[in-house]
Amino acid sequence: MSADPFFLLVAILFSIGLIGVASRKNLFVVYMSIELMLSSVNLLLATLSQVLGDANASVIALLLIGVIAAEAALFLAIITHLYREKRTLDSDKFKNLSKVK
Amino acid sequence: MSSSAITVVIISFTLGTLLALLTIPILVWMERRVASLIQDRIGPNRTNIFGFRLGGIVQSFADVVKLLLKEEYYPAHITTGRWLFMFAPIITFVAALLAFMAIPFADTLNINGEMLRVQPLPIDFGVFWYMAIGAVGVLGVIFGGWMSHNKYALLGAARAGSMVISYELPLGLSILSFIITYNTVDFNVMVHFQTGTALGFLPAWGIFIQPLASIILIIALFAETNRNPFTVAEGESEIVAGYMTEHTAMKFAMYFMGEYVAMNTASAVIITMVFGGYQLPYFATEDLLTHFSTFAVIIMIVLPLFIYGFIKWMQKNNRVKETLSSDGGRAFETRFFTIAFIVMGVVLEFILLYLAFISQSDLERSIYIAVVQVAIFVMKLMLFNLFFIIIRWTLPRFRYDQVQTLGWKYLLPLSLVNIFITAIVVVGASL
Amino acid sequence: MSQNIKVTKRPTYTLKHALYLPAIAAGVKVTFKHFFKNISDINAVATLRYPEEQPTDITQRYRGLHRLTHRQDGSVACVACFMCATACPSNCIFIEAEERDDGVDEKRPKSFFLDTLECVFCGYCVEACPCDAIRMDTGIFSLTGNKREDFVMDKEQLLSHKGVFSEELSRARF
Amino acid sequence: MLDFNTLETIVFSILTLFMVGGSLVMITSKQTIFSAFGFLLAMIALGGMFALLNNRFLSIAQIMVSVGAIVILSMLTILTVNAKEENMPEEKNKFILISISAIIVSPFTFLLYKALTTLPEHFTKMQTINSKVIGSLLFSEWVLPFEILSILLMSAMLGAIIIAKDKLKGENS
Repeated sequence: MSADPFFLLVAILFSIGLIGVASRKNLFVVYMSIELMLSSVNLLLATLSQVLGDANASVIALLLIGVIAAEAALFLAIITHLYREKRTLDSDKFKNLSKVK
Repeated sequence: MSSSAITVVIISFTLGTLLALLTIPILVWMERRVASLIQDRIGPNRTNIFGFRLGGIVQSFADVVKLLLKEEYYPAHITTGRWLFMFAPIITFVAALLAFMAIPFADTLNINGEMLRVQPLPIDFGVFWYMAIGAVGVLGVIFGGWMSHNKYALLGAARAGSMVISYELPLGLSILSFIITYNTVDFNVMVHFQTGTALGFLPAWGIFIQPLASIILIIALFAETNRNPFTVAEGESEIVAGYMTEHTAMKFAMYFMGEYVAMNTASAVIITMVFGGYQLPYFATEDLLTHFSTFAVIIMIVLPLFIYGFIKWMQKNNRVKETLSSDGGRAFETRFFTIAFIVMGVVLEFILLYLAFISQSDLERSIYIAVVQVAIFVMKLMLFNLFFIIIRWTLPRFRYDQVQTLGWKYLLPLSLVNIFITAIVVVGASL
Repeated sequence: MSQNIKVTKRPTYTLKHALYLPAIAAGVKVTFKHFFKNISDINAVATLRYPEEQPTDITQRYRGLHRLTHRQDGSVACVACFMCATACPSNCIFIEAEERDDGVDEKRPKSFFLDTLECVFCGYCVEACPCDAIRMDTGIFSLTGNKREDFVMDKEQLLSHKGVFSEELSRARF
Repeated sequence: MLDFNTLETIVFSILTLFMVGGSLVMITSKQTIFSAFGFLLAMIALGGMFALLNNRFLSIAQIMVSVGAIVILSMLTILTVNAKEENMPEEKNKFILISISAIIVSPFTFLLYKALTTLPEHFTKMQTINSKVIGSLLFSEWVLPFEILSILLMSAMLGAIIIAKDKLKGENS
């Protein structure tokens, strides 16, 4: 079985995640898109582990799942906090650090 | 794959599906009859097919038919996403059904040198499978609760979700201490570990080796399956019917049946991990195979006694009071089943005679042992389901904050302490 | 004085209570005892097997279906005073009065309808009746029908019901 | 060139359909709950993809962590935040934005794909990577990253609690 389709899938998933981050304003969708990008990297690692016949990549993928979990916890906490501050899920409203108001 | 392997896989898959699906009406019937008997009532016993009422089991089938034929009704305020509203109960049901599929029903069959697992999904990481799939079921609850656009449903869904998060931890940690003790993630090997004796006189079941972890496991599984005393997600005294408030007809039935399948799965997991699975206490499969004749003779003596007792019980109880004129066909049913049981007993006796004294084939004997083990498994499963039901009709419901307190403040530290003790003992024993 | 006061010790919250499990075991023991007792002899359960077994504990004060009583001469005892219809909380009694010209009394009901689907069986009509014309002593507790009209009792139906406890006729002194 | 096993091809196509479809639902739908559903589909299909790659342990870990923990946690947060219609962002020209960014991103996708295909194209041998291999590697060569990960998880947990907590009672001012 060729590994090509897997690589194509990885590229497409990563791009979809990127599009989601770039074009949506809903904080939850942004968060999920980032998760999706991380997961596509995970799929790439698993594919490489099979392609190269090396279990080390699988271990990295396993660790990455842990990192994704940590990231999810933090991101969700931040979303809850932001929503409590301004009562909105619009990412454009949180510009406290930018010069252009 | 040889033909025997395919046969075993098909048979065990059919067995798993039947055990998961066919126990639903039986469990619903058990729930209603046991509840009524506990409360000094009788319970449903009128529905019949040609006079056969089977103690009232027919009522459950009638209920399912009723729910199937009901109108598919959607509340008018659910405008977008009806498909998800309808799909949510299916997630719960399918997840509970899939989680059941990793349970071994009998010991590994040795057919002409091939080791075949009697397990619907022949996987060797059943514990992980259960933990992974079992948690998916709550997603259906959350989706259904959210899509209802209803305060009570939303509250029920939030309660179910937070309860799963808080009880997944003690569950996982107690399972971890079992994994450390048994040194495996394979259900089948776990059952093998539990054959034989501990301390000389007890069967080496998990509950005697790991009492604290067993209790935490049982409590956490009660909470996972939303059974009493943890029914806060559908606490009808506070939030109408919780997440299933807006669900009607077959959608409700899916939630309802999913709950019973989840309960069945939880019982199966508890039996496999804590109560020795499909094994008879004290006896391993190899012992039964080597002393097959003795075992067969013992069964030949016990079986008629059991059938005699059952027939006596049926004749005493499957009748109406003397004061009543009509018995509604109960006498005929009793006669029919008496004859049927006697014929069944005779046939089984002849099969046992053949296996014990005439045939010397190892294959037939091991298949017979597997059948006996499946029977033992089903008996243990039903006993533990009965325990679930009796607990439901004994205890009142916990308040929601008490549930969370119990999970986070007591079970989590206890299971952590148990892991430390287990690790110290296991490492100390290996030194 | 203090010797009459019995001091009971308050139960202390011990480890046994904190564990919950002994209490759960005690509860399971109680339920299991009931379960086992009933499963070993189902006919000892006191439940009434209703359609075959009829209730025997319907007392004189049981409020069953209504009836209209008769006078000594067999005519209707009701004088169409509308007391029952006024007292009725669910407005289920509909009376139309007419003049009575046989010299026995002045008024009688031309029609007397009682909608048992609306009736709440409170018995206020019986209390209100000045001449003991309506009673609820028939002992009929189950009322069935195929359509809504079956449940609206007219005068003839109400007169045809028999009382099962006390005397048949009205006790009012006319 | 293509030496696909038929069954594997079918499974791969179905899983791809679920993953791409789920992620498209995720980035296009208006309501957050449908996004979460699409995300759930993509995650489950990813677990299936790991199983297709003969990596059972990773597959189970994916289902257990991504679906059993992350998606449920996200759903729970969506439930507790419970944003009303007026609190959601206005995205009138959502689809225009999505298509513009898709056009911008597509060369990058192609580039990524080309870069990845310079790697070995074929699976050397489809061996099953079982939990034993992963476990022994994790606790021998990768033990330091593993420990660092546990510290990361710990700090993430504490950080999440501190961020999401209401203001402390002392500092009401």
